Amino acid sequence: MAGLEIVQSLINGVVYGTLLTLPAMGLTIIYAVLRFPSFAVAAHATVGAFAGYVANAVFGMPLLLAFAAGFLVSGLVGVLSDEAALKPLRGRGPLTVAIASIALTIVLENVLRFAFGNELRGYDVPLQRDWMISGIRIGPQQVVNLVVSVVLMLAIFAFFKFTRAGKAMRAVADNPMLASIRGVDPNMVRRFANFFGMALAGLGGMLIALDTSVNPLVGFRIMLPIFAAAIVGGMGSVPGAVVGGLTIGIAEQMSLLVIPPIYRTAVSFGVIMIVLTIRPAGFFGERGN
Amino acid sequence: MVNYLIAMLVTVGIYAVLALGLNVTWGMAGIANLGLAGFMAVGAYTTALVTKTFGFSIAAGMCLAVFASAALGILVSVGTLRLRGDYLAIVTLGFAEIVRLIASNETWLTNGTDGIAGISGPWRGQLSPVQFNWVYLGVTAALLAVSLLVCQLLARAPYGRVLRAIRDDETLVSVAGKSTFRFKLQAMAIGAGIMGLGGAMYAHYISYISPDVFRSLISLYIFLALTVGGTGNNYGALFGSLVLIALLEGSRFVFATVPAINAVQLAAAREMLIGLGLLLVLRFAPEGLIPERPKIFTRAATDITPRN
Amino acid sequence: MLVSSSSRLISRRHLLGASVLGGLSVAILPRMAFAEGNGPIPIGTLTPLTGAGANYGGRMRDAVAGVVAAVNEQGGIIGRQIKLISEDDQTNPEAGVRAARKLIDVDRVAAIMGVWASAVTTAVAPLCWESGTALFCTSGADSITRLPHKGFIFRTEPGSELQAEQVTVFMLGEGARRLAYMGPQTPFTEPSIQRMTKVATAAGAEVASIIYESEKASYRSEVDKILASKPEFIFFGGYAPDTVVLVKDLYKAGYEGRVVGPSYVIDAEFLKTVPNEATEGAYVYYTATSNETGAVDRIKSILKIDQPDAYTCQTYDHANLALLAMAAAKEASGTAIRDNLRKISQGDGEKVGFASDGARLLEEGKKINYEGASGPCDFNEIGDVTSTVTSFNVVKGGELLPYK
Amino acid sequence: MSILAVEGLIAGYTASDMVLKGVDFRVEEGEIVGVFGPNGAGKSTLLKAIAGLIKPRQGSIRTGGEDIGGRHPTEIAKRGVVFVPQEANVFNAMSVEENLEIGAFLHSGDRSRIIGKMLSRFPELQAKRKAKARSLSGGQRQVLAMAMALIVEPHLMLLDEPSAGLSPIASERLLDVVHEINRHGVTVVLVEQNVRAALRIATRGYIFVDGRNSVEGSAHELASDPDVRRKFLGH
Repeated sequence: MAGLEIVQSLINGVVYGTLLTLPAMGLTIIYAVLRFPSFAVAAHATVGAFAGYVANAVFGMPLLLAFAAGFLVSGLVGVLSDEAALKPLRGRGPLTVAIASIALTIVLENVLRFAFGNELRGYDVPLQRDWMISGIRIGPQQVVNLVVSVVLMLAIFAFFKFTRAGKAMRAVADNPMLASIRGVDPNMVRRFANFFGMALAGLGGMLIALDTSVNPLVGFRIMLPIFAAAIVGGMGSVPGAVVGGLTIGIAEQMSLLVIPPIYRTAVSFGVIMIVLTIRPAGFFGERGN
Repeated sequence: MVNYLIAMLVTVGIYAVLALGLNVTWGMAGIANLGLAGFMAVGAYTTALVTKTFGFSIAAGMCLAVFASAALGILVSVGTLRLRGDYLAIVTLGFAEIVRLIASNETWLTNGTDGIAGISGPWRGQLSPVQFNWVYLGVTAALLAVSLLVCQLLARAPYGRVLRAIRDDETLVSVAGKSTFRFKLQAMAIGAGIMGLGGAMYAHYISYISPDVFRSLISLYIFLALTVGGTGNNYGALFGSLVLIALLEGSRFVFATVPAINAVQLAAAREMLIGLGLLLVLRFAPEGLIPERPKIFTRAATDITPRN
Repeated sequence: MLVSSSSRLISRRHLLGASVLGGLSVAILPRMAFAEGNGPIPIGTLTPLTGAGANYGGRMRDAVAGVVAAVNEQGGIIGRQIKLISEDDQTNPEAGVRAARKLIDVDRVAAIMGVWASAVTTAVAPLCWESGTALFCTSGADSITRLPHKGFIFRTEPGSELQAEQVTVFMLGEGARRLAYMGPQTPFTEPSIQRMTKVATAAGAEVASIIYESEKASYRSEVDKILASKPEFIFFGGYAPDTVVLVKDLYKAGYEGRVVGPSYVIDAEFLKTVPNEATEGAYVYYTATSNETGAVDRIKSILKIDQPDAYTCQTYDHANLALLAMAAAKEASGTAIRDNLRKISQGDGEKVGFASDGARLLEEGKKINYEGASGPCDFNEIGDVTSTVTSFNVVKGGELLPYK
Repeated sequence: MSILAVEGLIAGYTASDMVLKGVDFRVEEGEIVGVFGPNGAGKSTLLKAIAGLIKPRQGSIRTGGEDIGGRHPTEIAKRGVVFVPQEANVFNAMSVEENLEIGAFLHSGDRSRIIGKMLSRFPELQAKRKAKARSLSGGQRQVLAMAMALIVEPHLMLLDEPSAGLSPIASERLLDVVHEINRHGVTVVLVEQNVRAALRIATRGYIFVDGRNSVEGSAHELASDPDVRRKFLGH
């Protein structure tokens, strides 16, 4: 029985962790190219959740189309808000931009509040019971989440490895000055990274809203854990975001076997401290101090 | 009305002390400490507990608050200062959340989410509320002056120059044979101590503290105040706090005249304004309204990326 | 460029500082004029419009605004119009105190209404009792009315321990023997669990409980942990945003037992948010909602909603109680409210559910007894409402149907 | 017409501090022009200004009759003027082959063919084509940096101290590579500390002092100028 409990808790961790991976991938892609931790991923997760809600519950689109809407809208908002608010601050140090991204988050959250109010909303999709497989339960939606995360991770990995645009992004991440004199326009690449990163955050926000509800604070439910995930995996590394997300997810859920649930956030930060003590740049981080 | 203005001036004073603490860590030493709410909480809880439970005087409580926060600052630093700046920012943000969780859940010590009510204030019993407000304005002014003095001495001393040098180019300083770690550790201790003082001042003024006071929003407000005023400049911390409160409070009056949108939209618009305010200052007055000092190269020269 | 512009920065700074302060005083001064005297009577709301409690505060404030508009239309109270000033407490005591200062010292409101979070109520309470402002709250912490508040606090949320007891009795009465409590850490969490355990143990039943961390995206392991005790009935002690997640996670985990939660959690909005299959059969308890005097109908027409939640009902009552107490005193002040509230809220007078109706009767020299949307609104000596849980609904197909 | 003509160039990193205080500089088709001078004289700054990394305050930078001063680096690269910085001149986290692919980013033709050609031209890169650039030796890294720049078939290559930090043998070899590149029809501007070695391959040279070009002459003239000999050649 105790063994089963541990396995179940591990699975819960994987399930929760997959919720974190998409926004964490978004965060890490933006970090890789723009070199600052964007707190605005939380707000863009919320933007995605609302965009999906409007598509699904207002316009009656099926969930798959709603996902596309969440992805596109949050990506576009990501590009526009970056151009307007953060781009002029580049070159003033990553922390200044990071703090500006917190301010941007407040602005976006309140734009949504202004437009939609504080009510809780839900998608027009039925809930499914979990499957029971020899005493272990797994949720269909969560399996979909996991598959989506892994497929997207592989797709992103392949994109970076094999496509021209992906290599251009890596080049800018590696050395923006050299990239610009070799004909890769860093601004285009930054825009693209912003679009893609915030779109992933928006998609993640939709998945979270499926499990929770749509409201102006939905992105904040995962803000600290996704940062924890990205750091543990190594900021800037896409596989790192996935491994980090799963690590944080598993640690938070399994910790409930031994400590009271009120300290889940503390567990995330305990994990960060342990991982960074052993590997100062996280599991897959390339740059040290 | 006068009473309200005094109360807001006291709030400005408390914010200014917090901003001075932040200026030591972030402004002078460049440590990205987003854990302000946590240090403030420790200061507030320390003085609340020792004055209420053990009958310490308010002065003793405040001193202990400073020491407790400073000690915690050292403890946090030992674990985190070697981290990269951006990692440090997130870890300290998490630290503040953990302090709030402990304050919420360790009921035996902190009275949990009920919070601690009835914290004493200087001569509160003997004075009318208005008189108390005046007295506390005096107390705040005095404590602010002391903090400002300490910070000014710190900034002018060779020590302050080392801190700024660490901020501007840490490698250079460590090459010069100084232990940057020790300097940063001290800056964290001093900064955290001042933040703890701010928390203690808050506790004795409002007379009630609870974990919800110490959400990360307050850290952001103080960052906003310092940035607006001028990061690195002690007077900037003071002036920025004044502007922040004028913005936070003034927006109530301005928005009250806006017709045709509902209360939630008004509240949303007010918060939007705060966020926009920070963005605009960062954009158009990057050195704050009172710049630290005219800088010629330090930042621009290290930025070799082409103009966008 | 940086050097040459420093003088410009200074002048810009002066300009900005001057304009901020100047704008502030220009905005403040004209409103001082009608704070006292025979102008409109100022009353205030301090509800959460942003932050964790935000999904309640908007409607709470609108309920008060609706009462004020309706009363003004019927000629106001004691010959004066009512002016409502609304502030946002951001669900944060620090912001709440600043907002309350402004309401008390600048607007000179007679009453502050709709304070929701216990921490905000406790933080602003001293300002209210020191300045003689009546404070109406919907907060759950039982410690609030035990503050030395000199009679200025009125709490319309029934005592949480008593609620827990009555809900426990209900669950036991439904035949459940293994009960569970799931809630975040709030001032009333531990007292509720203790009371629940006491009542259940006396009846030979068992109680399992989990205190979870608020604002998480998933509670799968918390749910597993509580399900390990094989509960037959689960009592939700948290607020709507977290309970939505819990209900969904319980459904996914295959939980077939029953659940019960307060009407401010499982309301029409909640039922729209969560798919019907997960809420089917959920029980909802009400604290003495009564439509005897037409109060609930009035809220429905003010806010254009079918099922007002408990907090909205309570703030509707806050406004009516405050206005009636001032009408009874023929004086607009917090002290008048404190000293006259019980004269209009309880006793054997004529039952009324709306301030203007009551004010007319008072003018005719009749005694009244306000019976509001959230119940009879009778208060004990420390300002606690004496009403308790009176009815239960059950959810069928996403609709709330009367149960007991 | 000169392949590059710089006139009266004033430029710097910040508004208040002009590193280049009025530079006149000319490069003819097919030359290797050496740029020498003490540290801080503005040699690298000149190359960055030509490459578009620094905006000129005053003066003109012309190539093929067109003023390119202040243009975006990418546009300048498209006009066949390529810059190889002294440091951080390869993409460390990418493989040799991927570096060359980024080099070919602007190339409109068959990229894999031109990359293949480049790899066969530099066998030391061929052997390490899958290795990450950060694992290369100093000399190999410089070769990669130049190969990356050559891939777009430029007219003019600006080299900033390619031999810095290399052993004397490696640095000789590298300058041979530069010479070889020049013989394939690429005009070269070469900033060098090692004046003696540079003069071996250069056709002409400039000596910079304090943000201005002070001495100009053919490689032979410079090598025989007593002042230059004393200051830069050690006798």
